[in-house]
Amino acid sequence: MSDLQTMTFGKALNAGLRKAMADSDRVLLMGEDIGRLGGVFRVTEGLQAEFGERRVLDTPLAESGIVGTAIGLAMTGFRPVVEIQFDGFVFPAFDQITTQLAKLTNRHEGALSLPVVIRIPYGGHIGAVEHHQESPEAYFAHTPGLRVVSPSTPNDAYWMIQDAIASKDPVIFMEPKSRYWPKGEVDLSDRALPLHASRVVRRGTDVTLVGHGAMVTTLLQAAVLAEAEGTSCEVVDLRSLSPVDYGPILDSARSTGRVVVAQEAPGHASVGSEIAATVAERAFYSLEAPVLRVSGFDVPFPPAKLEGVYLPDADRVLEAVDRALAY
Amino acid sequence: MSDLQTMTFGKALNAGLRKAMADSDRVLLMGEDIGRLGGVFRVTEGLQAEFGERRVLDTPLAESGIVGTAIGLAMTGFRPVVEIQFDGFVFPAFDQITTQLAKLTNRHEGALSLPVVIRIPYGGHIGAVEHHQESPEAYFAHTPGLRVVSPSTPNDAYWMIQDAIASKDPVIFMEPKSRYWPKGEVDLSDRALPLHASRVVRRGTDVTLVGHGAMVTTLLQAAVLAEAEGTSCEVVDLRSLSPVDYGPILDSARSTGRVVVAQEAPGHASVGSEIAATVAERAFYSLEAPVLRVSGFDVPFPPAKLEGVYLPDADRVLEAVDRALAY
Amino acid sequence: MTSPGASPQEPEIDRTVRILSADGAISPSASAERYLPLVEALGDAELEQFYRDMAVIRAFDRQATLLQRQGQLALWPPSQGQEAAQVGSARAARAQDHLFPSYREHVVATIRGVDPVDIIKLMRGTSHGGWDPTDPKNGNTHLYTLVLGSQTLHATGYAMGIAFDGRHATGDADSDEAVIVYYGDGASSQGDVHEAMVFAASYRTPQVFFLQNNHWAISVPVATQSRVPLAGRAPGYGMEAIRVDGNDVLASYAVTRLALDEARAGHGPRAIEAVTYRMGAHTTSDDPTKYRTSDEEQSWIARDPIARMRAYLEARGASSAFFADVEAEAADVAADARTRTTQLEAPSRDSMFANVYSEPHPLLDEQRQWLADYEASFEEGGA
Amino acid sequence: MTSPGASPQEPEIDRTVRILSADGAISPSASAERYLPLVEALGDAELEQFYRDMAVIRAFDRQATLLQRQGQLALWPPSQGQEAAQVGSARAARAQDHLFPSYREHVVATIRGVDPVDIIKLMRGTSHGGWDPTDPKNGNTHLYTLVLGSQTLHATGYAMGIAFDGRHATGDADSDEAVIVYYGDGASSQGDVHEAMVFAASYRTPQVFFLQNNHWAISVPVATQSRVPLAGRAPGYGMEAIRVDGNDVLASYAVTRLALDEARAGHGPRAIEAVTYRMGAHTTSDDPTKYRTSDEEQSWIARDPIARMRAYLEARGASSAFFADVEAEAADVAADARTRTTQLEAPSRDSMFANVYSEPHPLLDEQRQWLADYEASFEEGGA
Ligand SMILES: Cc1ncc(C[n+]2csc(CCOP(=O)(O)OP(=O)(O)O)c2C)c(N)n1
Ligand SMILES: Cc1ncc(C[n+]2csc(CCOP(=O)(O)OP(=O)(O)O)c2C)c(N)n1
Ligand SMILES: [Mg+2]
Ligand SMILES: [Mg+2]
Repeated sequence: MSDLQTMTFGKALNAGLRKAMADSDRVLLMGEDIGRLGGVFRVTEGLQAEFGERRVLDTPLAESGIVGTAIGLAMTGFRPVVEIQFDGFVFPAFDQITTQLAKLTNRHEGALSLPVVIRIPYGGHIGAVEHHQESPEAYFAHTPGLRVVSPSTPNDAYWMIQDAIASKDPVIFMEPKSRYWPKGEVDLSDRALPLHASRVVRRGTDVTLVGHGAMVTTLLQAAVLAEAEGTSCEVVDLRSLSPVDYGPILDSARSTGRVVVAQEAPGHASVGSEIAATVAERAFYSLEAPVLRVSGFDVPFPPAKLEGVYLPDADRVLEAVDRALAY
Repeated sequence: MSDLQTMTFGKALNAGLRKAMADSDRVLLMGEDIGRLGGVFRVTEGLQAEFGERRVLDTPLAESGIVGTAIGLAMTGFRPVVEIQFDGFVFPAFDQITTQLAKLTNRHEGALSLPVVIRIPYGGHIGAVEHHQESPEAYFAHTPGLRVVSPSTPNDAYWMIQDAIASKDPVIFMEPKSRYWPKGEVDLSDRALPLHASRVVRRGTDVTLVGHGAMVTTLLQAAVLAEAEGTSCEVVDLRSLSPVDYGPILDSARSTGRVVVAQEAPGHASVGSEIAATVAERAFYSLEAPVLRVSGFDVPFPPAKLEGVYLPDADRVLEAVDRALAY
Repeated sequence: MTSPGASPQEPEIDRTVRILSADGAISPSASAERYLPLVEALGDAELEQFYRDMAVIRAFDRQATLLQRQGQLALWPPSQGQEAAQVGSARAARAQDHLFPSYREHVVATIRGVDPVDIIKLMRGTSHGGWDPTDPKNGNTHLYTLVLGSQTLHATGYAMGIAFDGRHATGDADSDEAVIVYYGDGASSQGDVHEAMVFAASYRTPQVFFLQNNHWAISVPVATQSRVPLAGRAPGYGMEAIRVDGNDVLASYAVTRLALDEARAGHGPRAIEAVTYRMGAHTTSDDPTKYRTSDEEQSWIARDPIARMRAYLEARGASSAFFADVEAEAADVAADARTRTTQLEAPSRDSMFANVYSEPHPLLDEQRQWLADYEASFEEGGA
Repeated sequence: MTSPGASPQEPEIDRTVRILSADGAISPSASAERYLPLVEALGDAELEQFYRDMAVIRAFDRQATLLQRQGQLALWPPSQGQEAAQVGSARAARAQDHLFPSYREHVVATIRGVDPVDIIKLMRGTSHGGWDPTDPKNGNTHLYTLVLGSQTLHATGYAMGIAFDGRHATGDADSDEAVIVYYGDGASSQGDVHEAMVFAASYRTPQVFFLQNNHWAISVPVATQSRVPLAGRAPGYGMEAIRVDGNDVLASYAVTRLALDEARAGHGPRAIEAVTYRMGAHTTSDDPTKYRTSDEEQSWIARDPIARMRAYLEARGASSAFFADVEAEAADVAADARTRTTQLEAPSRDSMFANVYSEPHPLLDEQRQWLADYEASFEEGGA
């Protein structure tokens, strides 16, 4: 029997965190302002009151320190869930993430697991200042030893955060912050797909649209608009950026013969490049058109007043769809 | 009249640095052990003796500090050239590089240029311990605001380091450390190609091989071996990884119809992905086979005894050439 | 365990330099001795200017907060409560000095010549910068830096450059240069601040580290960053440190003046911890009632830096006309800021590409062109 | 300006804890007072063990250096000269304590039970680790960390975990846990070390920061990292700091013993700066004659920690049979290390993929399979 509840993505994350903390007292939350304040996005709201200051830590203000001590805590059996306040503030922790967190299981030849989750609210559409709207997922996806995932719906948020915490591996958990507020149905009784699985979220026959996080919403909008013009789009939600689950993507590419990959991040040497290259390679004989990419431009995320032109929207996706169809 | 001299890649860099320092007293070298010791690879040997402790700084041991103070020095009119001791030690400076160095010209709306060069010895083949054999170029290539280049010959080393220093933009200068010792001809009178240009280094008709840094040598070896088997390979040296100069690559791809992209770095979401995706898109109608990629595996660079299996060699390139020909 | 409550240690009376007491009387702490001559040298005009600075910029700051609430800005980090630390330190700097702010130094920036509306640009989302630090009219005020602590290294590098170029320690305080860098109690935990101090000490830079301990890093009390006064860190690098009452504009001025002048004279870097209070929210997105008591807020309202200076000036005999004049100027500045804010234009589409690099970049040229064509296609479609 | 010469400050006689003078006589510095009872409590067996540790591992260290010169290792960072600091601190740790080394702590690791040949694996290029810190036989010695300073944060996190789990401060020194982390004078400049101290102080971790100031970071003298003693940094975080003669094994032991016991008892973290000297090259790739004088080296040979302890033991009446026995053991250990090093096997191709993740990873499975097929194709081809 399914237990359906409607809630925002943010609340779903909160509920998932609460569940994980209730299930295991080894789960700790760490970060800046996540305790008394409940996080600047209120994702951890109420959790310190419920679980205490030992389980929800308002740490000193230093990201390398947070991730580095989370590693030490994981070594002694905790499962720390770190919140980075905004996408652009993960870089001070980059060394600990890439040279330590990602590599320690390997360095220990498997004798040690590092179950650390790093939650990063990311992406644009919120009109914020510099460093607050970026999409840094490619840096992590390129780093062996990390898993990188990004939910796009409240249901996935609820289940994927629990799966990320349950995973023995370090998981970079990218939260599309523009999706925090919209609501959706969460099935509290029925587990979502496994953490690494991609998923077809809309069936279609002419063009395959691939994306992750907030972009999935844009792709679905584009699919609706395309339908009105007589084009049937299939939409694949990546969910996991490392590893990428190519099965559903390739099946779709082979059936439609046309693929558009979209993301908010700058395109150069990105996750979008990887997916385009791999689809072009593995679906070579099926493609009627080159795999086309729609990305943020290769510039720093611009001042908020320009985010509308910077961020790919449904129209930019449709422009690529049209180009794909024109081949 | 050309002035040809035979020297190692390392000496060519040294000569290029010396020339740049002699040409402008605003050029400063900064790093760990680059002064009295001349750097662990001796690239800066003799420069402190020649130019003094104010021009060649043995800094305190802190990479973020080195890059961060280099930014400040650049703001007051210096042109700092930073040495990162090894590829794997650039990450403590990653925040200063991505959130500051890469963005400051943009933040200043063009009122300020940031002519900082960051030299990073990178790549494998030297049998060293962890963090000493990595290829982190994708992290920088993905970052708007940086230029990323990698010379593959002594002549390019000599000229590109000077061009990098002369550039008003921040340049990540990737030095393929396994190439430090082999010698080549340097033309001291005739400037090489511009910094961002890619170059066809061997003509061929059947398959195009694309790579950068030490991989260019491997590709040339592969081309010789292929020739013996009757396959004619064209080899393109990327030289610049951001921006990529696609002209010569696409011309070659369109003429051969088959492309193999090779690199030492892990493949997932990498520079190789970018090039494969772009060639597949822009040379769509010319390709007889998918663009194939040969990369390091998506694992941390392994212990030295395994680097031989980890690093793509001429055989692995040829395996891809054979696959490309089999389409 | 994490945060021992919301009420951090009080400034220690004797070791913290204070000249004006909370009620505006001159009552120097023991440690203030050496600074008194600097304060005594200040004339009416200067003292009144200090007050004017604080009052006018507070009015602007309130206006900006209001503008944000009315949807005109994305965000505003109020400087209210920190005016004395900022006026004292900024007025202590000499014309040739360079200032590296964090993101709450509206008072500092304005005093140095930055148009307050240029600060608003950043918060309105029309620019990531807002002014040109290389333009003399901005008084060598560098841009705001949002990644906490990063600017401390830029300041140190800049000061190294001054030293390398022999632009300090010539003995002429009117041309010798120095640098002052601002950061907060929260930022003090960042590794970059440590590395900046290591480099500053190693290169004996002409530089002052100016920490505004406003007791809070968003919702986290300073006690989480340190159980002992933050000023105590600098001596570990061989740097002299001074703790000052940051709500006392006279002490803030004198302490900074001396530290900058010593640094410019070649005596090496100095560190100042100005103990103050963020009277408002962290930013307009923040709700301080979630993490601090109104008792605490009240206790700091009682130590308001502007009221304190006003009491002092009144006792010295400043005229009510003077205060009326300041009030009028404050109202004008605020009104002008409002008008000009609503007139700020969105940046051009091309500006997104124009300044990423200083030299030509074919990839960006292509993307710029693509976007122009793409947008033009709609105009045609629409026409 | 950058580095004021190769001769950094001498340990200040009074503030640096020293018990054994360079000629092996007991002559405590003023600051050594409180540590004397700890030293007096040591019996012959323990004192001889200290000597044995130092001498045996020096022989191993020399053997490893030789193995490198003969092409058997990629690299070797010699521990020679730092034996007293390492033996003293490692013998001070209790069985339940956790040790986080940097990469030169061969003495520490060996004392705790790590097979010296396991250390060699890292330097021979057959492993990035070498031993399993979770296996009790390795005495809670964590892996070497090559990215300077990183391990200080892991240690602090580990110590936070001890505190959160109530595994310290129960009053039972035989079960209460503590952590000791090793790092160098060069590493002390890294931001991570600062952040580790901030967190340690904030969470009052049961932890000792053990800095081996061996005067050099490769070619850079400690004076470039700091113009004042590095021990001076810790008090800025509210942490007690002790400077000790790191070539005096008795002082190193006593100071660490007390610091660890205080930390385990719940008195918060402690910092120790052990003043010592790297007698050999930085690593076998390094040539110290490029940057330091032989006078300097000679002056430290005169302060050799092993000679000093030997003189002390001899004066106490240790037998020549004892020294002969140690020498024989040292020769055995070195010879055994040589034999077993040359037998070390290269890791398997599959191990490259096996331990990157703890859970299945389809992308890596595919790549592993590809490589297996690819290599098999040569075998077929060759057959
Ligand atoms: C590296 C980094 N991490 C996190 C943030 C988000 N953030 C912005 S302000 C702030 C608190 C800063 O406190 P403090 O340094 O005391 O300055 P104050 O706001 O009190 O002026 C935080 C956590 C940031 N800007 N940069
Ligand atoms: C982050 C980082 N930067 C640079 C290096 C290269 N490196 C290895 S050892 C060393 C010097 C370390 O000096 P110190 O901390 O004093 O330790 P010691 O070698 O003297 O034991 C350097 C620069 C490194 N390992 N990590
Ligand atoms: Mg603050
Ligand atoms: Mg050292």
